[in-house]
Amino acid sequence: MSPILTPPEIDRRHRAHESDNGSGRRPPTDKLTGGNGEGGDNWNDRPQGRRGPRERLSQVRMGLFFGLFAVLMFFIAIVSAFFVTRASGHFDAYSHYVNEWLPTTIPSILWLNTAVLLLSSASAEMARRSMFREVDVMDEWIGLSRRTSQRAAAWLSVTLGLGGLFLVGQWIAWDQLAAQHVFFRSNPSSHFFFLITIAHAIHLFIGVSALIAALIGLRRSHKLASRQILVDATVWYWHAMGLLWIFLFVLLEYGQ
Amino acid sequence: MTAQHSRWTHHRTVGFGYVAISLAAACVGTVLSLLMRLHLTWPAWSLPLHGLILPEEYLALVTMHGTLMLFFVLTVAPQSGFGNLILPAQIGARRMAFPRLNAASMGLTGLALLVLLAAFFVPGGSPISGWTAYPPLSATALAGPGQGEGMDVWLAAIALFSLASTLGAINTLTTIVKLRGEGMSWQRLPLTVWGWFTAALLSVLVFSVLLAALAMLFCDRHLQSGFFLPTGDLVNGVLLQHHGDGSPLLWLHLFWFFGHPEVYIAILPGMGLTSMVLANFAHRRVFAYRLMIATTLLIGFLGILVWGHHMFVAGLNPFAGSAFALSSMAIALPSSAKVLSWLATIWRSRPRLTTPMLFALGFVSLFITGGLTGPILAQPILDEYLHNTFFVVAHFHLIMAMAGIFGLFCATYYWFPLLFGRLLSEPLGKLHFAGTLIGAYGTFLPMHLTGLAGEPRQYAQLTGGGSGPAGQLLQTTLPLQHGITYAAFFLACAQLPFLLNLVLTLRSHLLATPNPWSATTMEWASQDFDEASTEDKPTGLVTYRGPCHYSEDGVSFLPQWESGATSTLPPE
Amino acid sequence: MHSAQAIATGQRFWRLPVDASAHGPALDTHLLLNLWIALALLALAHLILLAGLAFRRRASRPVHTLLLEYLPLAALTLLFAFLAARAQQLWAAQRYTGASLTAMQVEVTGMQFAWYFRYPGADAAFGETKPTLVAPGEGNPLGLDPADRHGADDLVTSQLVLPAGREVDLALHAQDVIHGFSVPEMRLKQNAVPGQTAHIHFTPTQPGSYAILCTQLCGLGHYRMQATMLVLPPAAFDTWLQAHEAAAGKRGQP
Amino acid sequence: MKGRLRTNLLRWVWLVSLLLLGIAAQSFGQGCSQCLDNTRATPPAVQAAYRKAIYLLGGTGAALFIAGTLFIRRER
Repeated sequence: MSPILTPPEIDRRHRAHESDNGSGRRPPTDKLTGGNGEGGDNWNDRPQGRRGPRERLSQVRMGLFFGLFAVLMFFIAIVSAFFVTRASGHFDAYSHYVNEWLPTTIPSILWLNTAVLLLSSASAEMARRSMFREVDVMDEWIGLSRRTSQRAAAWLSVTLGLGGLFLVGQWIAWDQLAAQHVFFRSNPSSHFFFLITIAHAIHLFIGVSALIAALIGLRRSHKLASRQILVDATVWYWHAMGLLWIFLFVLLEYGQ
Repeated sequence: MTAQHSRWTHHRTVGFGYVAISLAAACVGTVLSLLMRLHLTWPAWSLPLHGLILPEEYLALVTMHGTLMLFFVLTVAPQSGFGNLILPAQIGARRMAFPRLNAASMGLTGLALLVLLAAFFVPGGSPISGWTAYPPLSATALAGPGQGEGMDVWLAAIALFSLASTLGAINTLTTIVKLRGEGMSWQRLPLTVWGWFTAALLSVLVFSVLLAALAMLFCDRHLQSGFFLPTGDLVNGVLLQHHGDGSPLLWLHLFWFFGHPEVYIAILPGMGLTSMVLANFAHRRVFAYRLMIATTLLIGFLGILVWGHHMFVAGLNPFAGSAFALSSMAIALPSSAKVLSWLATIWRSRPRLTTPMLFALGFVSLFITGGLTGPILAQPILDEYLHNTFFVVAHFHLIMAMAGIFGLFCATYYWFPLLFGRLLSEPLGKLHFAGTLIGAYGTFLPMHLTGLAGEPRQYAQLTGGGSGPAGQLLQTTLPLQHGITYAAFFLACAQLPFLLNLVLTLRSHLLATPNPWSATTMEWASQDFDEASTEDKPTGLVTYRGPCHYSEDGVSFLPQWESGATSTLPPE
Repeated sequence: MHSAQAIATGQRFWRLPVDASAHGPALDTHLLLNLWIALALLALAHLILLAGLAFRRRASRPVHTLLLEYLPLAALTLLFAFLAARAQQLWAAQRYTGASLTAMQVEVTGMQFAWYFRYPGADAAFGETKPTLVAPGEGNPLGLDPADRHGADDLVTSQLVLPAGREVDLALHAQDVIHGFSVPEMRLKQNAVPGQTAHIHFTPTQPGSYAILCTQLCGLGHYRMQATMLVLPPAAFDTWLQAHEAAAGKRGQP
Repeated sequence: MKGRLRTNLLRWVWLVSLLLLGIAAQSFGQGCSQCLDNTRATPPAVQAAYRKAIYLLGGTGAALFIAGTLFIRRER
């Protein structure tokens, strides 16, 4: 084989173990720093720009945002089908162009639901912010108090309540429509109304589950960073679902 | 996340899981295709323990072959399989961003495969509407056997698969964006990583569109909606009862919005790997490296905007056809740029013709051959003649299926020493390469001719259609079809040396040297820090430069992980 | 081997089918041009590939990005642009405008697994069809409405008979699932999608009988969904049409 | 380095868009205001809806693709 510029094997082996080769020649470099109980805590070993507990947070956020891309595309696909179906019709026996689309009357409770969802987003944001308030974080880090988590838990419970209220409100809306004999299968417009609201409700249900998980996590997890991540990711997801709902609501209210 | 990861969420375990899934799917899919060839050539041949292959059974074979190969082999193996096995090490990381999510999406993919295979055993058998599942054929159980429960099972399997792929792609993207090791700036990423990145980005964007379409099709099937069904549709003497003036065209749009990027998801990782392997064995930097990054992204980007070229004769507005034709033609340019760069990379480089290099060269050859018919099919007026003929079958099998498989074999031979510490046998590998190349060309080149003769695809039988002009037209290609069947069997048999090679090598005790190919990318440094370890510690590796640093004479090289003067090497 | 025999006996399976339509020759020319270009590029690329491998002496690394990458790329761009432009011209000529008003009107209906063709009869108007009236067993596969007087003289056949040299405007329908209407010898293909009408127009030039195939997977009988297109000299066509319309008219009268 | 990639990318975008424009202009010179044939039975409103849907779907996809590639550039 060709001569290579790589240093000989022994050198590489040596360097790989130089952090702790037991000879006492070097001080151990993987001493515990940090304090939030993260694994592999020696941030000096980490590449520039990714030292510290925020690294995992930003990873999770990034993953979440890519996931939200997918969620957005899911709804965009349905909405583009919505536009096409709204315009489509057929020629009847007398060569008249018939469009079966009968705009679904949006139950007025949806306005209330929207307000509830906005409120829940605000309370979620309060929870998120309280997880990152510096003074409290320091306190909790040192072990003086668990104030951040207590505050966040309170706000998250409010969010959970409001989120549940929203889902109940959606249920009432479907119920009201059913009372008017508007079902999924009634009309092209109602297909879309139910498809969109139910798909959104499923996504919101995932959000509710995440809230519950976050609440459990706040109680159970010993690591501040993990609790921050849980709350942060849940809240960003919650915001995104709120924003998505406003878009869908406007579409259903004014776009039919 | 703890310092100690479970073996089950280790990226290599997950990667091997994905590879196992696609290997199983590939075996089943190959058997199905051989049955199709047998039936097409000898319609009177009866399958042992089963009997004659009925037309609907032939279509079930078509559907399952397409679904298995496209979803579970060409999407899973390069992207999820080798992506998980190699990607973290190649960017200087020890793990994927979300190991547990990763294991979960692998499990979901496996579940999807099991659900799909269950379609063989439900009443009515597996669906017969092809992997594209155009409604109304796919929207009602009345349309034929297999369109009842078989179709429902298919929908469930593909929905699971979409979910799993989206989750897997999120993981890949986050890993590439966030977990790159120190010094691994985005220009230093190997082209393989760019391929995985672009493919993952496409997956995130399009699989959810497929999921939405599947949900709507499910509503059409069971909830009497009419998203894809027109008014007054009479199937099998029964007027479909549903509300709304939907249109099958809507499904075509949504499906191909997914379907076209899907083929790029299948092939982009292969393109990236080919670039790196060619450079590695030619001992040269990939020619016009940054242009290669740009073209990878551009192919992905344009891939989102060309779906209409599957619909030129499907009832699309002819202007839309023109627009899609132009965007499709535009893809020929970045693809040509890639081919030019590959040719320039190996030009007079006296490369080492090892098995992975041969498969990479085969990839280039197949990519050229299959790719050149792409612009032909992108012209609506020619597609009017060639649409849904064997010409199209030849085109996509060469460029996507065969090139994709060559990419996979290249990956297997190239990374085998990294994964198992042993080199696959070279003589057997070369035999495998020669057989596969001859088989691939022998099978799919003649299909161009039968396509030009006007023979449509997805026909359960080419004879017995009567003595009219249609029957005569179909029969003219029969001699060629015989040849194709022999070649297909030859192609399948050509895989035996590979299996033998795997068994012999895994049983041998000859260990490979740490970097047997003199590679420059980061994954080969990883043997220093015990890649198989489940401990979540930083690798301690630093990337000092881009990949493929070789001296002018190609004798010496400088891997990415070595500090050291680059001054002996020419500037990039 | 059969293929070897076929080549030896000179069976011309690699030829395009007969070209019997007015727009066909231009399409064929363009297709062949494309195929030759593709073949030439294929040969060229493989030649470069193999030559690059065959040289025993290593050359210094190619550095002229402009020369090696952008120049060929510019040439290819021009080539592809030319092909695309030419294809657009042909496509536009065929599809952007409708059939002339004097074109013969024929309605084509695809259903699992047959093609039916309907001529409007003497009144030049198609009668209404209703899906509820469809009864293939009773000789009414299209569901012609007997109450519609336009439909009384409509002629429904299972063979598409056309005069040579006259433009034809086909209105494609599908009753159940998507079908693909394809006549290789006419260089014609268009899907018939249920719920919508697709028009396609062409002029057959050579008398003869040609294959009509279904090219969109439509169910288990897809492979046998075939019909015949019979192109007759104008005089023979007139005789055929009159004879059949007379028969259809008799049937239509109560 | 970054600059050169950007120049390369830009050059590509220009090349492709020029090509597209050139050919599109060519095809629109064919007197295509009728668009009669295949779409005779499809009312303009439906065609417009399809167009809108295509723009929406393709546009969102393309925008998100670009956003995704920007992520990787933003991170170091």
